[in-house]
Amino acid sequence: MIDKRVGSLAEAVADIEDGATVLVGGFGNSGIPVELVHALLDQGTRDLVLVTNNAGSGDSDVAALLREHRVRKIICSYPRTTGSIWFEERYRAGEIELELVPQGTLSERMRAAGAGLGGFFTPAGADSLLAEGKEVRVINGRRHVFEEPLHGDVALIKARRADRWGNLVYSTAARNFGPTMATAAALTVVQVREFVGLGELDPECIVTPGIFVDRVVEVGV
Amino acid sequence: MIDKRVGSLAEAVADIEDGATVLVGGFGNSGIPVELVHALLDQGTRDLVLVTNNAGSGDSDVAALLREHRVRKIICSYPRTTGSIWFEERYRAGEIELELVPQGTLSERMRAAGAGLGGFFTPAGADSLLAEGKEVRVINGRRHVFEEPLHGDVALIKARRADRWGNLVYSTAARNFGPTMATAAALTVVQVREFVGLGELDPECIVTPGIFVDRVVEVGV
Amino acid sequence: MSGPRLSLTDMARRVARDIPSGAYVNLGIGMPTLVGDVVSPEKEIVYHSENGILGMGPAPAPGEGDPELINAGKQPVTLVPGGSFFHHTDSFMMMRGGHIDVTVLGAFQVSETGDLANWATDEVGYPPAVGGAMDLAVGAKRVLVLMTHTTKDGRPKILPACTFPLTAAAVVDRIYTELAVIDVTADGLVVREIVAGLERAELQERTGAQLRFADDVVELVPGAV
Amino acid sequence: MSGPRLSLTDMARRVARDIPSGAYVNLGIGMPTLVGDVVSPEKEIVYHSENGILGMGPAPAPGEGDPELINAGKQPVTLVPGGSFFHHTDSFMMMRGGHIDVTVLGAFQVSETGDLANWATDEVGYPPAVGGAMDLAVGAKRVLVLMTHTTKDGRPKILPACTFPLTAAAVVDRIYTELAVIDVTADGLVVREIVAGLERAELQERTGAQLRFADDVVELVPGAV
Repeated sequence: MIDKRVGSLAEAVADIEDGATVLVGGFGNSGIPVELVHALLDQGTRDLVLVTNNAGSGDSDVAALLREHRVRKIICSYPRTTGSIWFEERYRAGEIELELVPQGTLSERMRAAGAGLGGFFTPAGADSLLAEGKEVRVINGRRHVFEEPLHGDVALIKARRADRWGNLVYSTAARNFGPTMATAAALTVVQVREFVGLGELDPECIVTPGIFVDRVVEVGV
Repeated sequence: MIDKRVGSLAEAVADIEDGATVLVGGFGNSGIPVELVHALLDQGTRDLVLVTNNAGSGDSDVAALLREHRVRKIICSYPRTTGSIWFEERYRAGEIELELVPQGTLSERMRAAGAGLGGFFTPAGADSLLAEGKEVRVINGRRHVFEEPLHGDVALIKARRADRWGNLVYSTAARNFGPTMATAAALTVVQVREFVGLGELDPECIVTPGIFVDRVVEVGV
Repeated sequence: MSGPRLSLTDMARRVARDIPSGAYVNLGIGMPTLVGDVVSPEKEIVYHSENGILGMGPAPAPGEGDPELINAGKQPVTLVPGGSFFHHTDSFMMMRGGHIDVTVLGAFQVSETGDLANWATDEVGYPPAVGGAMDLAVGAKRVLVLMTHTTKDGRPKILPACTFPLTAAAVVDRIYTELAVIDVTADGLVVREIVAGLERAELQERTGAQLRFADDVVELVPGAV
Repeated sequence: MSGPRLSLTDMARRVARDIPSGAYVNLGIGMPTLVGDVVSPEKEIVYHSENGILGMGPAPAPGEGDPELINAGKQPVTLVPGGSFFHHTDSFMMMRGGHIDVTVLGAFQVSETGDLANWATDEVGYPPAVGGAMDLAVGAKRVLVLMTHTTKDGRPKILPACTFPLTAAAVVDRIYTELAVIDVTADGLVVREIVAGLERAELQERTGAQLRFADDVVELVPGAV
C-alpha cells in the first residue's frame, strides 16, 4: 500500500545530508514550512545550499538556519527584507554565498528541473548584471539569457491537506513556490494542516499530484 | 464591466482571418471544441495553420476543415489515427504541410509562448530525425534539442464552466491541451457547457484564470 | 524642493486615469500601491500579485483575514469574487508572457530610451535584491513609472542613460512625476502634461535628458487632478 | 513460428512481476496495455496516462462512464480514488522529468545499446506519427520493452543497431519477448531468462545482436509464468 504519511517531523527530515541543496517554499511569511525547517535545524545538517525566495526574517526558520551557520549558499530573488538581520550579517561577513536570481527565473529554473528540460531562454534579466557570464541570444529581436535547470536534493514545502498518496491542496497565497518545488527535488517533504482519506480530495482540484511527493507530515496548523 | 461572454458561436469566431495560426484543443475525441470548429468552418476562413494533437477523424471538426481545403499546414504529434481519412488524403496528395512534433514538445512549445520564453532545450526527440535542422546541445552528458515557442493567433478550446471574467474549469481528461493553449494565443475563444455567476467557481480550483481568456460561449454540451 | 508640484495622491490619481476598465494590473511595491486606492470605482480592474493572486482586493479589517493571503509587499489582502490562486510559476507566466495589461513601477532612474533602473543602486556592501521586477518590466504590455522627478538631493532621475544597474532596457512607456507626465517615444522623451505654474525651462533643468514638448501640453492643477 | 514460446498473457505476466508495488506506471498503447490486466491485485500501482490522468482505473461498464475520460489509446477508462486530472504540459513534466517509475513500451527494434525504434518504420508515403513516445522514452526511470522477438516474417528485432528511425538512444533497460527476458547492460545484452525448451543457440539465431547469458539463467515455463 502506498502510504507517504510519516509520524513525526524528525522522521520526515532524518536523512537529509550535509551539503544538500534544499528548496524551501514560502514567500514572505506565507507558505513557509516553519515546522519542517525547525526539524531540519534540530537534525543538525550543515553546509546547506538553500533555494528560497527570501532569506528569512527575524529569528525563525530560514533565519535560524543562517544564525546557526548551517547555510553555505543561498539562491534567491529577494534576500533583503524587513528583519533579514541574520542574512545581512552573514553576507557582510562574507560567510555566505549569494546567487541572486529574478523571481520568475528562480521559479522557472526549478520547473525546468522538474520537467526534465535542459534550460531555457528568458528575456528577464537579459539586459542586466544578472546575465553576466551567461549566454545571451537575440530571439525575435529581443535579448534573452540562457538559464539552467535548478534541481533540489530535497524540497520542504507546506500545504493544507494531503491524502496517503501525497496528493496536495494548498491554502490561498501560501501555494506560491510549493507546487513547483515539489517537482524539482529528489525528495519532496510536505507539512500539512490535515490528512484526509484517499478519494476525499476532488480530482479536478488536486494541485500537486502525489507523484511529486515523497513524505507528508501533519502539523495541525 | 468585464464580460467575456458572447452570444453566439458565429460571433465568437467572426474575426478570425485567413492564414491564422489556430490552436485547437482536444486529444482523440476528448475535449475537442467541436461547435467552435464548425463555426469556423461556416465562417469560411482559409489557409489556416492548425496546431492540434491529432489531425481529425471521420468527417467532423478538424477533419471537416481538412476536407474543405481550409488548412495549409498542420502542426501535431499524432496525425494518423483511426479514421484520419481526410488528413491522409490531403497529405498523400501533397496538399498539406505537416510539422510533426513530439507530444510533450508540442505542449511545451505552446507553454513557452504563453510564458514569454524564447525557447528551451529538451531531450525528447534529440536523438531522432525530428531534431534534424535544429540546434542540438549536450547538457549534463545528454543530447538536447532546442525548441522554439509556438504562438497562436487564436486558440479554440473547450471547458466545462466559465464565469463572466473567463475563469475556467474543465471536465476530466477533456482538460488536456486547453489550459496551455489558452496562454499561447493572442485571442482565446472557449466553448463551455455552462456559465456560472462570478464568485461561484472556487478560487482554489480555477484551472485557467480569466486573464488568459478573451471570449466564452455557452453551448450546453 | 520648492515650486509647484503634485501631491502623492494627485500623482496616483493621474496614473489611475490611464488604467482602462477591464485591465489586468500589477502595482509595484511602494508608491505604485497607492494607485489602487484612487482608481475610479466605476472601473472593473483585476489586480495581479506576483505571489499567485489574480483579483486581489483591499486589506482585510484589522484582526480579520487570512495571514497567508498577502500581496507582493507582504501585507494582508483579500480576494474579490472571480479571483483565483495559482502557483508562482504560473504567476510569472502571466507577468513575463505579456498577459498583464499595465504595470506601475517605481524607479531609481529612467533613460530617454525607456531603460529602467529600479532594483539596485551603487551602494556598496549592501546585499542586492531583485524580486519580480525584471520579469514584470520585460513582460507587461504597458510599463508605467511612477516616481519623484529628482532624488532627495535634487539630482535628476530621468537621464540620457541610467547610471544604476539596469532592470531592463527600452521597456518604459510613460513616466509620471510630481512635475510632469512624459512619454518615452521613438523620438525621445515627450512631455504631455506639466504641473500648472512650472516653467518648461525649469522642468528641463530638473531633467537629465532632453525633453520635447507635445503640441498640446496639458496643465496639471495640484489638488484637481 | 514453431517451437516453445510464451503466450501474450505469459509475457504480460512476466512484465507485471517486475513492477513494484507503489510504482507510477505508464503503459504504452497495444501489447503493453495487457500488463495492467495481470498485475497482482495485492500491489498498489498508480497508472499514468499522457492525456492528463494519474490513477487511471479499468474501463467502465458498457454504456457507463464519461466519454471524455479516455486513455492514451483513446479508450474509455475510469479514475480510482486518489486519482487526479491535470493538463497536458503538466502530464509531460511527469513523463519527461523522471517522475514515472516504469514505462512498458512496444517496439519495432531495440539495439544492443538500448536504442529504441518504436515510432516509424521505413514505409514510404505513409504519414508519420510520434505522439508521446519520445518524451516517455527519454524520461521514465525504467524503460521496459515488450515485443515479439522477431518480425512476422522472422527477421530479428533485436539488433546491433536499429535500422528504423530512432525514438531515443540508450534508453531501454530490459526486453521481454515470447522467448526471453534480456537486460541491456553496459557490457551488452544479457539473457536473464529463456523459455523452457529453447536452445540458447536458437535464441541467438533469432537475435541480430550478440547475446551473453547470465550465470543463473532462469527457465520460463509457458502457462506457468
